[in-house]
Amino acid sequence: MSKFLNDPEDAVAEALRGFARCHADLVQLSEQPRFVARRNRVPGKVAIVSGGGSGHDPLHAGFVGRGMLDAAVPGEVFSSPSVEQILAAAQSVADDAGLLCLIKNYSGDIMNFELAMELFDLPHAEVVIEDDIGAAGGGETVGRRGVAGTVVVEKIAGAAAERMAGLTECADLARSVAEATRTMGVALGGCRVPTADRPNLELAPGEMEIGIGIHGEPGRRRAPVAPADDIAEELVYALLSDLAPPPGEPLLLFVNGLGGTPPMELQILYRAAVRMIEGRGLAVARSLVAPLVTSLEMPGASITLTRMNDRFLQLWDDPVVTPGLRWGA
Amino acid sequence: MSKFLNDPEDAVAEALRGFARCHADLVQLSEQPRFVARRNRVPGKVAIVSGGGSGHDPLHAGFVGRGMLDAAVPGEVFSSPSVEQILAAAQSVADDAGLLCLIKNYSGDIMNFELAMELFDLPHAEVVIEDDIGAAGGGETVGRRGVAGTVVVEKIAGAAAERMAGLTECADLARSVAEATRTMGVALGGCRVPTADRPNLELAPGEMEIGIGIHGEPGRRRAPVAPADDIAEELVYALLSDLAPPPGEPLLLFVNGLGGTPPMELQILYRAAVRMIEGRGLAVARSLVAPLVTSLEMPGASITLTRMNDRFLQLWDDPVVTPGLRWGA
Amino acid sequence: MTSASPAPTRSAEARALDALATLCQRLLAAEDELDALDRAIGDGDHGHNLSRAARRLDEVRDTLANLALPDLLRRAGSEIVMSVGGASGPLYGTLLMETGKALPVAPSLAEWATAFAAGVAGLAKRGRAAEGDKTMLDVLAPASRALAVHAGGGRAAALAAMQAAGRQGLEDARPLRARRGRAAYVGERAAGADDPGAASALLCLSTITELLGGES
Amino acid sequence: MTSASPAPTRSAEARALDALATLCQRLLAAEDELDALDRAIGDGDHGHNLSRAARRLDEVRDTLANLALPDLLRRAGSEIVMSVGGASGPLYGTLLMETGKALPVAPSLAEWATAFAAGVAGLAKRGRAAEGDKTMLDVLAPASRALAVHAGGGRAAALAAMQAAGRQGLEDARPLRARRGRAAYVGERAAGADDPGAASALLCLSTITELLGGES
Ligand SMILES: Nc1ncnc2c1ncn2[C@@H]1O[C@H](COP(=O)(O)OP(=O)(O)O)[C@@H](O)[C@H]1O
Ligand SMILES: Nc1ncnc2c1ncn2[C@@H]1O[C@H](COP(=O)(O)OP(=O)(O)O)[C@@H](O)[C@H]1O
Ligand SMILES: [Mg+2]
Ligand SMILES: [Mg+2]
Ligand SMILES: [Mg+2]
Ligand SMILES: [Mg+2]
Repeated sequence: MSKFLNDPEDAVAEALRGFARCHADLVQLSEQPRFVARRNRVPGKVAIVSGGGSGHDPLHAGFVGRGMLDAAVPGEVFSSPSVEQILAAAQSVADDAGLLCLIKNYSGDIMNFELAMELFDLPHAEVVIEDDIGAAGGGETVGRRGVAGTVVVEKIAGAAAERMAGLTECADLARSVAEATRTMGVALGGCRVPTADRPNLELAPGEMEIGIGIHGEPGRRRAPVAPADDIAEELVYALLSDLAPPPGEPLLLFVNGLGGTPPMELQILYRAAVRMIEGRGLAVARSLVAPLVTSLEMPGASITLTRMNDRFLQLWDDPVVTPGLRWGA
Repeated sequence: MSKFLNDPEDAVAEALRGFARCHADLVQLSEQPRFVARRNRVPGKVAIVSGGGSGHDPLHAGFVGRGMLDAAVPGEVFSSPSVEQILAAAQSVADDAGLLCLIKNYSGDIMNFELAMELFDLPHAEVVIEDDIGAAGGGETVGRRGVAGTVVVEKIAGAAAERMAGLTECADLARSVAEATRTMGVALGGCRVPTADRPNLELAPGEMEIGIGIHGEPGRRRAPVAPADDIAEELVYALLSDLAPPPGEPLLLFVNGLGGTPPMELQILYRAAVRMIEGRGLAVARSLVAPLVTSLEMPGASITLTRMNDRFLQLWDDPVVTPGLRWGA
Repeated sequence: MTSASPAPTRSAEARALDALATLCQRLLAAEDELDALDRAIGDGDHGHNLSRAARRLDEVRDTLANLALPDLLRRAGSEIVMSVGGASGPLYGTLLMETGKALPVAPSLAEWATAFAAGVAGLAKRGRAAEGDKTMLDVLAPASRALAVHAGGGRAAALAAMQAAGRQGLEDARPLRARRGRAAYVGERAAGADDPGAASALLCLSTITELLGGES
Repeated sequence: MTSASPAPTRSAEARALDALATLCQRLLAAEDELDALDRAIGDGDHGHNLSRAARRLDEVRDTLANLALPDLLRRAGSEIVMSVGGASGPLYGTLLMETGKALPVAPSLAEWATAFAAGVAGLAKRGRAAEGDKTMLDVLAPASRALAVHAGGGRAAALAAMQAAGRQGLEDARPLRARRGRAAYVGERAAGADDPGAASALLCLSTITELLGGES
């Protein structure tokens, strides 16, 4: 697992400089403290900020732009950003319309955002995303992890803010999307943090970890790799059991790559997932197949389902113009 | 190197079904013979068709849509499509305005397109793309391989066709873009074709192959992995030496991922490449950093440079709406 | 080609059809071996590509069975060209098509030799290849010349000479670097290895010699 | 904290500053060890995160040197909170900030114990954690209680009791599963392993005891 790196300690900083240079039309990088802000802010619009450890590209910085995030706050790889970063980002993008923080459910992220918001004096609201049903343990005490479903929350809340919805409305909406969203992942191998000397997950060749977290956290079971159709079926079954969508309710199906799995395999999983969902008389109303919430170069994928409604669908279809997600404009 | 697969022989077919279902608004899949066609064809427009072995997603099927390709003809993984596929695709999308075939320079692709065109009776032109300067040998007899630069040719020719340029104009343009484009790649490991039982390139951990081809063909030298800045410098130096752009000429810089390398590392390479180019008094006028011409899950990257001019720049900036590349509309 | 009801008299067409069927079985049996040769200096799919050709010919067996010899070869070639892809599809397909085009309906051995030479020329043109480029041509070209030279001396001897020349061609090409196809990129590494297309060509020649070399 | 010109009289502030400097060195020295503990049941960066804290404190040493004891702790805590990130940044930062808030300018040992208890309570609140969740709290909470109980009996004995209670806390937590932080996801696998935050907390207590337990 060699990597294209200079000093591994500089990986996040150098990558962000490259990213900001490449997408200078859409975003602007603050280096000290470190955050990425949208270039053409809309005055009077609720500002949406998200953040968390790096290594999940394009999440979050790749979703800064029109119709999604106003700022992203990247920590070190797999490590929550600091309070001063979050605060500086919030101060740079929010005005009296207020600030909505979208936070993935990890101790560090929660505490750092919380502390930053204690120091932030404009109106603000926080929504915690916990969509991952993959973990065997921990759910009772720390709640579910926040993973790929974050993209769905950021997209829909971002569209509402772009339509000039107020802070409470945006926050309520984000919360209801988060509640309607579940994800489960599977890994075929680990990944290596640039500053570490070995992978964070040891899987024997031919093994898979079902329920993997996006930092290589263990899931619910380890087994020999099964055919793609069976894997998709296991994930979809678990998601549908948890979400229990009534017949006729439109679903969003998002097959996410964890980094090392090529599009061909994601498409094979997606096809299997569609068949299984439709086979149960449910409708796949919207689809997304792409590596959007990655775990460095981890070979693996996750499947996200969101129970949609007319409002969610409209906002999902609204234009989005960001480095990582772009349509309709 | 486990994969998400059912019967490996079905990988291409299943993936295409998933792809077509996911992007049903933009493309339509013909299964027998196999090709992907644009959904909203523009009558009287020069049709552009490309194709080649599968395993390079999003190339080519991911570039079918407005402002780029009218059809893509996918072969088996790393294997040229057949004449009947190419012919069926051509017949399905071309009208009297004619057909432009964009062909990567591989024996199989050339011969199959050539044979198909011998059977095709509307006006047509072929442009062969050979941008890869990475190979040590072979260049004299078979010419350079066609790799990531194909995206640049497809984008610019596609925009011209969308502007209703005629067949000769589109073909001449494609040829001149191809001539102005050079690519060189580097791999940190191999990849495995679904139907094969081992990787197609054996690199020891910590080794890199400079000049790698997109099917794992050997390059010009194998060496211990160097710092990202040094690698970028070696590639950019070779490209600039070959292209010899005069000072002041705008350049397109495209850092392409080969599949297994995460965005963070591509951005680090991109940053290094920009610095090197600008350090030599040249201008990076347009940038693209993404895995667009991949080699399954191969960890690696390539750098493409195109000498741009006003016409190329305008056409590059024109709207493109495809599954794999989307902007400006 | 699974079930074949033998024709009342074994016409040249029936013999060709049977030979083709056996050829296809041999190619299918050699799939892994040919893939392995291609893995060494190409992309590892030569056997796989030829297995597509073999399966396609099996599918159209009934159609082929109704054709005269020249059309049978042309049609077999065009089926391969149309369906196989890769480099070997157009090449082998062209070989058969051009051979068929040059063949009279009831060819003598000398006419076979002439037609085969035309097929080989078509293949070389299609591939822009010359002998010594380390391709299937290195087997087929000397084989076709040997067949022409020995066409006067009885089928068994002529076919044996053809096969021997093909084998010699494979061996002569072994130390060379490749100048066409994917193997052209591996440079020095190709030297010492057998070209997969040359190996499959020799397999075809050997099978034909074995099957038809005994008949008079 | 590289160069330190000793104050003419060793004030409580100067002693605290020196202790902090030594603490930071110890944490930097323990970086790999703490990363290894975190790799086993977390994400392998606890030592790395604390090294960021240590470097930041070194950077602001001159600022801290001008502050009274309560402000010194508050400021050190807020520097950590502001700059470190991860889970341990807010937690250790809150511990210092809340301890500082509760501290008088010239605290007695008993007042130190009270303030430390306030700091620990702040940390628990911040982390929504309780003892037995297998976190740094399992070391800090019993340590702070022991300090309070023994605060009347002389600094050396009190600090020794604090450290012993912390060590006991680490050991008591060892067989537990984690209920907070990333280790909560590894389930049974956490049982038998030391929590990295608990280990770093004990390292801090031991360093303080060693440095200040000798002075009267
Ligand atoms: N231009 C060419 N001219 C003649 N023969 C060629 C040419 N290109 C390839 N070949 C032959 O085709 C063989 C490879 O066939 P195959 O592996 O099926 O196709 P591909 O190279 O597309 O994977 C080579 O071993 C060589 O004999
Ligand atoms: N909610 C919490 N309450 C108390 N302590 C916690 C909590 N979450 C994490 N910790 C402590 O923090 C330590 C991990 O710190 P660190 O590795 O620096 O942060 P991160 O978990 O963000 O990588 C754990 O070992 C544990 O002691
Ligand atoms: Mg961390
Ligand atoms: Mg091939
Ligand atoms: Mg091959
Ligand atoms: Mg950690």
